[in-house]
Amino acid sequence: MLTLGLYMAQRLSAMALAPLVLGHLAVMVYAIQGGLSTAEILGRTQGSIWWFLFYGSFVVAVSIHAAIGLRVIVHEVTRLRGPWLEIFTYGTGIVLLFMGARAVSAVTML
Amino acid sequence: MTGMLEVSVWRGSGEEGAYESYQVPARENQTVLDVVSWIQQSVDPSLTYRYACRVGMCGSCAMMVNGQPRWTCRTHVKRVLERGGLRVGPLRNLPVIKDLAADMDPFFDKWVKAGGVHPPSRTRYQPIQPVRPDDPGRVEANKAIECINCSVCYAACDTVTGNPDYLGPAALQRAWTLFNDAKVQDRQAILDGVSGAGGCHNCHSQGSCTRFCPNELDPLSAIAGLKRASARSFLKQRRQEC
Amino acid sequence: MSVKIDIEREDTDILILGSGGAGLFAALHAQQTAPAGTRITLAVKGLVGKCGCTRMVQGGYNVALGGGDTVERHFMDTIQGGKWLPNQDMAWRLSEQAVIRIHELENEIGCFFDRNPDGSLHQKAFAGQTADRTVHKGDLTGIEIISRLMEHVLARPIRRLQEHRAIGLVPTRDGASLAGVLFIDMRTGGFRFIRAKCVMMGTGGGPTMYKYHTPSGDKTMDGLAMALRVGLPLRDMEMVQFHPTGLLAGDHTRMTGTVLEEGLRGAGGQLLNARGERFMFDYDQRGERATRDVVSRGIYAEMRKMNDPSQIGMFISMAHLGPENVRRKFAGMVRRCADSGFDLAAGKVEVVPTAHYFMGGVVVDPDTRTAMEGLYVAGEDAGGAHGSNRLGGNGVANSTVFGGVAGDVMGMDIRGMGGLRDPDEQVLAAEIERAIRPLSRRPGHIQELRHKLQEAMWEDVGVMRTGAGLQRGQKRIAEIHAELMETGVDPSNLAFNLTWHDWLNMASLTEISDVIAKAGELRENSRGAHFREDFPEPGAMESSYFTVARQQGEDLVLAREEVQFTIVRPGETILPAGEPETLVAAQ
Amino acid sequence: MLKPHRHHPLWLAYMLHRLSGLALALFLPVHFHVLSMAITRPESLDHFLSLAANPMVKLMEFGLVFLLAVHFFGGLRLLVLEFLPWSPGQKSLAAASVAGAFLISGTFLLRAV
Ligand SMILES: Cc1cc2nc3c(=O)[nH]c(=O)nc-3n(C[C@H](O)[C@H](O)[C@H](O)COP(=O)(O)OP(=O)(O)OC[C@H]3O[C@@H](n4cnc5c(N)ncnc54)[C@H](O)[C@@H]3O)c2cc1C
Ligand code: HEM
Ligand code: SF4
Ligand code: F3S
Ligand code: FES
Repeated sequence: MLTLGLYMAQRLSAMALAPLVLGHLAVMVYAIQGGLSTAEILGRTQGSIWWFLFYGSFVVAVSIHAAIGLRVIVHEVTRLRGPWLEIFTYGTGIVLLFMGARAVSAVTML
Repeated sequence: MTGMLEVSVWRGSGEEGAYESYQVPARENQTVLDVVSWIQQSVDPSLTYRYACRVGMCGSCAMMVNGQPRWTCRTHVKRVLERGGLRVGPLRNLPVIKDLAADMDPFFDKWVKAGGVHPPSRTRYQPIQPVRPDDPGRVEANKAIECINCSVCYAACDTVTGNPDYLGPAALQRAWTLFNDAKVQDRQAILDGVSGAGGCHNCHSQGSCTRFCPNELDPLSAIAGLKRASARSFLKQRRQEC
Repeated sequence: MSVKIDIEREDTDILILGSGGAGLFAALHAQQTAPAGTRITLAVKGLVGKCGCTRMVQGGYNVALGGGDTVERHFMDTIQGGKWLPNQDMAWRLSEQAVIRIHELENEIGCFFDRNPDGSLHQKAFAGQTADRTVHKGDLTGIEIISRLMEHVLARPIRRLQEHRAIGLVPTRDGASLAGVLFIDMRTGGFRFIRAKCVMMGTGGGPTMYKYHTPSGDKTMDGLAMALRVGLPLRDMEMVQFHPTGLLAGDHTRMTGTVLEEGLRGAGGQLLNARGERFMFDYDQRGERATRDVVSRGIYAEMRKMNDPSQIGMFISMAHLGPENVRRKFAGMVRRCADSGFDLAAGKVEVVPTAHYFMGGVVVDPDTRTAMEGLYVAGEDAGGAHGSNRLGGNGVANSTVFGGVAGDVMGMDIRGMGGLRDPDEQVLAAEIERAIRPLSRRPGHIQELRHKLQEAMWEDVGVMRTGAGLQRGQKRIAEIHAELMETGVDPSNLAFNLTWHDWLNMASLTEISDVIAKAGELRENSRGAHFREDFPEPGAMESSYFTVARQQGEDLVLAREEVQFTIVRPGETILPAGEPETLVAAQ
Repeated sequence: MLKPHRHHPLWLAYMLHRLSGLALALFLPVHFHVLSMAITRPESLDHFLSLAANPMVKLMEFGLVFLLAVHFFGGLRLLVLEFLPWSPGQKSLAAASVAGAFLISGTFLLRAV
């Protein structure tokens, strides 16, 4: 159940995600190839404003994107609609945002 | 072709019913509609189905044939036969009235709801608007002009199944045609009409509409066009507000 | 008998039967013209806009839009095409109003018709026209017209009764006015009687009593049969138009009889007999390009000459024009044939003349009024506009023009009408009795009877007729009718019972078939679509008559009536002196 | 069994996109949770990451990256289809996205082992 606004939010967040996902994959490949340990990775990311912005925007975009995506699936599969569907959407988004924020802060802050 | 066809046909009204089997003589030139008609005329007079033009112009005769939506008056049996048999049911995604006849009202209600009615641009006392046939809008609008509102695409689309508000491919394609029609003045109204809860943005590009349209029309692309146009107008409006 | 009869009764102000060009236009115009608050109901045998023949129109819509063409020229072509039988005031109204109607279709309804490169409407010429006059949308003109009209009707507060079959016009006790219409709600099998101040009948005739026919399956002469039963006069009932090239694919398929378009012959398609020879030049110097009636008779005569039961029809062959070329130019037709298993582009396809259009109908005035107050008739149900032959492109013009006229006239007339009228309950009861007759009889094979009727009509009341044949035809029809009256339908479930409706279809078809045969016998000359081998001459134009049939008690009474040349007399023209005979460049 | 009206590439692409999106969305909270352990309980994160040497886990990781790649290319395909003036090569686009997904995840797997 998508209106134009939700649609735009989902598609724009997807567009934002595209380079971020590529970036993340690159980091992973680099990390694994280099055989970096957790501490080594964290050593590079923690305290870096750039990594904070990178993963921060990833979390924001993915929360919006996934929450709306799940909303659609839930509506079409369970026929959930009305206020409960809104609660589900915003709830999912907020939970993802919150957990994502915790992860980002863990990885990028001191 | 000789011998018998093994045909199972949905019998029942409303939600209730079951498939029943019939033996139908096979013929050289025979459409699925002929098979269904033969059953009604020769063995089971109570069988209900719908047809009118019998040449693919009215869109009354669509049914599920071996699980796929088709116009039955122009579906040659040979093309769809599976292991010597056919399974014929009422169109998906619509309420069943009886046996093979579906209630098409929801389909047409959505057609109107999607704004599928041409808003008058001039009166009958004014000259007819000149439109060049190679005008790009006209070329685009022409693509869907053969739609016979048969509901085959509507029956094929799983988004319609999951999302009862979804206007569906045919109605949205009609809106896209109007959007491109040089005679229509208020384009924005058309976009607004397809941007609500059941609007074009719910389409997942499943493409079953385009795959099954018997007239080889392409609602998938038409809907993509609506998405593109509405996204553009969305961004433009935002920019103006800023 | 276990059938319980309930009649649901309800009222409306304006009631419209049928959703072809006539019905839909009547609904829209009535809504525009009638006082606010007028209740309008549209009742139709199928789904709104999806049944009837207007949707099946391929070639297009005749309208004079300048460029040398004039309303006068359109009128003259119509009169000449109809061999001086048309009601001239109706033909004039048709030619004149088509101009407004086409503007309405484009500007208000939203139809789009094909354009010339400069953006103006494209027009072409059908056989029998002296100007490029036919407006079209590819070769699917009807889909464009009906789909657009349907949208407007669906979007308006017009009550829709779909799959409601009208079975009887019910007059008032004195028989002078119409009280309402009796229906079967096909989905439930129940009866519904609807009173209305004005009723427009646009059920579209449809000569489907012939072995080969083009119209949609829902058209079975119900309207004319109903009109006959309430005593209304029907005119030109012998005039059945055959299209020369109907697909022949066997008795067991509904594809048989469907039309292979006229343009195939126009583009150079050849008609071949079983030996592979062209034969049309034996019958007419224009060969395959002669008019519909001539080609139909040519094919029919050749079929008779061959007289080979295993090889019924003739063949249309396009391959010499280059299969690729044909495939491109006639994409729709090639695809349709391919769906039925025939290769039109490279092979040859077997064809027969096929009953296409019915010129006869209820006698009306140019305002669509009938002899019965409150009843209006438009479209193929109305007689008079075409006379003995309808020009290609005049059919849809006729239904849309007069449908609109009916809507306007009803919208005005209703202002002066009192309340709803009460029905003659005896007629109502008799109509119900008639409809449930088969339910108390032993079920039989209705399809077999239909085949018999179709054979009889094809053989004895068909393309070429004789007095003896027409009499034999009447006898056969009477026998079939009698057999039908003793054939039953299983009454256990009447909901959407197609077999019951097949029976009712047959009842209408036999009633009207009889009128066709009798009117054919009465016309002792050959005009337009009617050809008598025993009277091959057209007769003097000056003393032209048309036939009128009406039911009086048990008897069908037929008479000849003189044509009134209200606008132009035979041998004269209303075109200004010096106008060229034709504006169509010779092919 | 797949219903007959779904037997075509575009529908399959749609379902693949949906399943991958769903799986990713379900995995995401887990992923976030594991990462946030970095500050709260660093030793368990280390323990967790050391598991990564395990072939089973490798396979799962491959699956995850595969899903991401599938969804990524599927998403790009949809964005192209919806936002760019449209060309009829949709089926090849669908196929190309799956191929691309294999390519990426394959390299990932090769690099990882
Ligand atoms: C294949 C084909 C091609 C044609 N091509 C052309 C062309 O190119 N140009 C042209 O000018 N003309 C053409 N014609 C003729 C043209 O279609 C008709 O003249 C015209 O459309 C008739 O319109 P109508 O509104 O009177 O009837 P229709 O459009 O036939 O509508 C009749 C309506 O009445 C309904 N009805 C019937 N019985 C009942 C009942 N008992 N109760 C309630 N409703 C009932 C039907 O279901 C239908 O809705 C063609 C006809 C055919 C068959
Ligand atoms: C990693 C994070 C991602 C997650 C968790 C995620 C999740 C989802 C979910 C659950 C859906 C709903 C699926 C459906 O409606 O069938 C979805 C849809 C979508 N995703 Fe993603 N996605 C992610 C990344 C991306 C990326 C990177 C792109 C773009 C390149 C993208 C593009 C899309 C698009 C276009 C849709 C709409 C599909 C449709 O309407 O059918 N997604 N996503
Ligand atoms: S788009 Fe095709 S399938 Fe859909 S209603 Fe129109 S003709 Fe039928
Ligand atoms: S099948 Fe349905 S999801 Fe969209 S592309 Fe067609 S409308
Ligand atoms: S009967 Fe009209 S489309 Fe099949």
